[in-house]
Amino acid sequence: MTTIAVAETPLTLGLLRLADTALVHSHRLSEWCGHAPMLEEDLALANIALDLLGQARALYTHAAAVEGAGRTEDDLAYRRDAPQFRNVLMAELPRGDFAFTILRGFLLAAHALPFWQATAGSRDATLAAIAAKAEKEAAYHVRHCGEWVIRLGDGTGESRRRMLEALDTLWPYTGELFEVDDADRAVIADGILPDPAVVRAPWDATIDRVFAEAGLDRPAEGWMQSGGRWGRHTEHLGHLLAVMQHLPRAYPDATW
Amino acid sequence: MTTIAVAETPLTLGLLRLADTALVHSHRLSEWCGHAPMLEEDLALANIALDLLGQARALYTHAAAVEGAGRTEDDLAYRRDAPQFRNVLMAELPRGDFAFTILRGFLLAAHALPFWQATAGSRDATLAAIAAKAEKEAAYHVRHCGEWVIRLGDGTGESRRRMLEALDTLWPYTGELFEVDDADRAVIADGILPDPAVVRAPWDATIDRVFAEAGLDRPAEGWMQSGGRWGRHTEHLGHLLAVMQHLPRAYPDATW
Amino acid sequence: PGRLARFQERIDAEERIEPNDWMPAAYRRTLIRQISQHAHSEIVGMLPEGNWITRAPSLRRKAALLAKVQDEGGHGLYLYAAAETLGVTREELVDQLLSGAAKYSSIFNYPTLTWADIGAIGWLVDGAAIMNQIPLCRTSYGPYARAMIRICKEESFHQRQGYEIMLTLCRGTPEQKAMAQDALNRWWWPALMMFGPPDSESQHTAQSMRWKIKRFTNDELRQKFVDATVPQGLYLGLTFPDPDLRFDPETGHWRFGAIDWEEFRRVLAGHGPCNRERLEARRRAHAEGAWVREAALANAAKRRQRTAYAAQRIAAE
Amino acid sequence: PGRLARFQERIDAEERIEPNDWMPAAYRRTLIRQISQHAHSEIVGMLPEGNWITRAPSLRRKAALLAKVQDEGGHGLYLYAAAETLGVTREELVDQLLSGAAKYSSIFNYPTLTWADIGAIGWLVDGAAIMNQIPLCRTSYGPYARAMIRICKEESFHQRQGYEIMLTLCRGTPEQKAMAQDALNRWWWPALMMFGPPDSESQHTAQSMRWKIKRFTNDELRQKFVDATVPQGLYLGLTFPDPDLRFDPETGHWRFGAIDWEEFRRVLAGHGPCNRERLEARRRAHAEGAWVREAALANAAKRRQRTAYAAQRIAAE
Repeated sequence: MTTIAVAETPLTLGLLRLADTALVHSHRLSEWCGHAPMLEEDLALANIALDLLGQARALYTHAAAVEGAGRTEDDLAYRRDAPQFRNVLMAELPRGDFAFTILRGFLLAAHALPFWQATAGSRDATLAAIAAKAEKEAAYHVRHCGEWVIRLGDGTGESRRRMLEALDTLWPYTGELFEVDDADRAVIADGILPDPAVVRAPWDATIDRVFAEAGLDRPAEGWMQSGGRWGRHTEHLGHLLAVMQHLPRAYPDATW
Repeated sequence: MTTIAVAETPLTLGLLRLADTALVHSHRLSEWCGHAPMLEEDLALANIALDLLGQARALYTHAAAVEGAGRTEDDLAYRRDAPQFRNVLMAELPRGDFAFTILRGFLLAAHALPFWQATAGSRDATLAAIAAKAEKEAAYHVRHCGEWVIRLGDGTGESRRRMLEALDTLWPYTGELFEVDDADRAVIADGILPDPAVVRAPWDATIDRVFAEAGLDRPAEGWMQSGGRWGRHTEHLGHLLAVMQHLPRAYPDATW
Repeated sequence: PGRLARFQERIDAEERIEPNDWMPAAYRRTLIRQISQHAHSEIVGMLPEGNWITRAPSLRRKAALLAKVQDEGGHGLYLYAAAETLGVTREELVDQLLSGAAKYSSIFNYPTLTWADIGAIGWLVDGAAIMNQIPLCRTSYGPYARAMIRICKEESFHQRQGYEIMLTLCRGTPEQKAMAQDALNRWWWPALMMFGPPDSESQHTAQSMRWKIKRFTNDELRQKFVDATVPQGLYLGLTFPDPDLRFDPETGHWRFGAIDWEEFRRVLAGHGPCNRERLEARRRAHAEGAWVREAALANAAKRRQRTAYAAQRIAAE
Repeated sequence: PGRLARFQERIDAEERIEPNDWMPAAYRRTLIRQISQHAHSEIVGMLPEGNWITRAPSLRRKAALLAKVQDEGGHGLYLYAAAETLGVTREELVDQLLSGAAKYSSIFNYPTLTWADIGAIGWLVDGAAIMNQIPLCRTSYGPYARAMIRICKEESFHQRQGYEIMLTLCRGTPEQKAMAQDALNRWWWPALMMFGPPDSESQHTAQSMRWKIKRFTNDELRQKFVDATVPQGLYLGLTFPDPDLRFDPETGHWRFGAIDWEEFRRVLAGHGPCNRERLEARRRAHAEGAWVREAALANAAKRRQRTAYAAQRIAAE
């Protein structure tokens, strides 16, 4: 069998949501490798992609241990189909232009930084350790992407136009970062993952600070896209996974 | 096992070369569906893609019967990896713009028409029947794509520039259409497939006639790309197959 | 006033109105809106299904899907042609679509997430379309009615194909069956919404019925669809995502639960999962194809010029 | 003339030449050509390996590959910086690459067709690069030598990683072993060509040796590489695609068959499988990134202006 079904508990689901978001976002960033607007950004985007990939690996390994079915990080990454993925939709949207990539990186990192800060106090010691490392990485991602949001927002007419277009596309995907369902409530109550409410104020502050410098207006809080965290994705994720999973699917008996 | 190995004889190899070229070219054409420059071309490109898909299916089914290992058209299409594919390289190059697509369609059809005409006299009755149908289809492809080569070559400055660029890219891939190796020689000697030498004069005539009307100069016969017919592809085929084969690979026990 | 009465008499007598016949401006406007909306739906509808052509799981299914999406493009063509008989150009209609001024069926703002969605769209979406369209084969405007006859024939073929995909999945592996159930869960309610708002809120129904543009109300068609579809779903062994669904032995109808019209209005207002992407895909195709259309025009002009020049020379000789 | 003799004396005494030191124009030219060619190779070399990042078969391999390609970008940066100490700008060098005026290593004009190619590139291509580069750690130009020390350390790590991928494949399933063999078949001869034309035909060798830019000839390095690599390949259980390959017990060297220099010249002249695509990929990235670079400059100018204005105000108060 090349496609597996994970028995989801609130904890494994919570971990998969984080791991899948990190992996899928890392994948999109890695698509830039060798094609960035300048060599320094080839390196920087690869850096962020590597940080996220590292986070995904640690989270998958932990999820597999919690599940206790003898699975590995690779089983979780390569042997689930799109409806089993739990990432937020924003992470899977196609690569887009540099403005889109940078703004997505910024929005996700502005959430990740306070999220990991709060998770560093998790009652789950493994998760707390992952969070302590991820927090430092997220701080760098906020800095790097935030600087570029400012440069592009307050750069040329074209860079501003592209940044506004990216903002218009991406903003409806930010709501998902703060959703809470029953599974979330269970792990929040257990002191394992933080309540998104805790993340909201520092997120607002980061967004407002950078947008102010970039000369961007924060969009009104309107209708928000939703679904990734419970497996209802965009049409893009299936194509991404088809490419990503091809080798282990084609040679299910091999180790690499 | 999700990846199979076909025992290639000169005949199965010859059939796979034709089938893979038709399938992969059909795939590239089908990528236009819903995205063509005008609705009439959405229909026309889908038509050509359907013709080629039909040819591929008949050829795979025949190849499977000749192999006699109980395989189906789908086994051959979905369970071989890129190095086992035998299509000419031209077919797998990325979709490109409309000029590229049209010129590729024209070049391949200008070869296919006399090729299938000659194959209609094959000593292999199944192949002869496939050829008789494919010949009519190829005649339509030559007409449709040829008309567009003329329109774009003798249209605006931009359409001409794009057509010249497409010609520059595609011409080095035409040599492969006329290659002959030992396997080819064996089936030619058996009267099963035609000698490419027979195809050359009508190909030249079609190219010259359409290029003259389009105001295009035929490129000098220089160095030619090669490799697809013996499994050495471009970097693009692997990505195409990853997408195309995803479902049967992910659910190897399912029928659809 | 006399003309209007005579027009209504013709309608009442089930005569077909043809392009050169006199017709009320509002009749013309209503038809242009309805036919072009229908045409746009066919065109936008190519996108969600087109998303699976390169990933169809067998060559037979791939050929059927490609042919189906091509048929939809063909329907778009007939319908634009029918609308053009009313005095608009295709360019105007396409511009209305791309600017967001014209609507298309909201169902196409939902994504196709698994292969089962291709089955569900054929079964449910084409099934609902047919319910809407069969009465349109007798609609009062001739060119529209004739286009619909051709379209209905193809749609019912697509509907059977879709159902057959669902049947194959439901008789397949447990994962395939789960895929089919998940697709039904996602497409059922949007399919019911395809018939439009309830009669109590429908703006256009009464006048369209009088003009025999429509022959059944939204709610009548929706009920017909439910009655036809529920037994098919039960035969597949699937569960409809509606706890209130039950057979009413007195009326012979299947009663269904309350439709979430809030979702309907939200998606119509642009806030569906794919509204933005669908329009962007159409705009991109149109923009990226501009140079091709210009080249075709330029070439045609050159050819005309050459022909005229040759004719002049012959005349002069 | 006196300067020239003193320069050669310093070289002979194994002193490092530094940016502000006097150097012959030809020495400077040779170094710029060689360092920038090396930098371009690192940049173009990101493409064939980058092609497999999204398809790496395990997360561990994906992370290693992404880090490796990133390292190559880093090497490109050091090397451009080393070249800049000689009085050219990175922009000039990049323009030379994009216009086709500057060369890059021809090995990157071959495609990566299976995962085994990632192993083969690490093992063979990085292996050959290291053979070339270890002597460059002692090259006469200081900034170049220092860049090479750092690069060599990372390259040898990449080489071990590549060999480890090959080892895993060769100990894996029969298909994996076949993949590894196929990769060796395709990469072996191009790897041997990486050392450049035979000494008998090499244009630059003699002068470069005198200036201690080079310390071994092409043929010497090629032989070192073959001697180091053949036993590794045999340990993998692979067959080299060279029927003439045999161990010469008298000299202790592995003797190899004739290299197809015709292929080498053809690929160098632009007729390799991927020359066109590699340059196009670089050109596209450069062109599509233009607006980003402009925005960064515009923003920097605005910030400078604001700082200057603020400083003025403070001064005025």
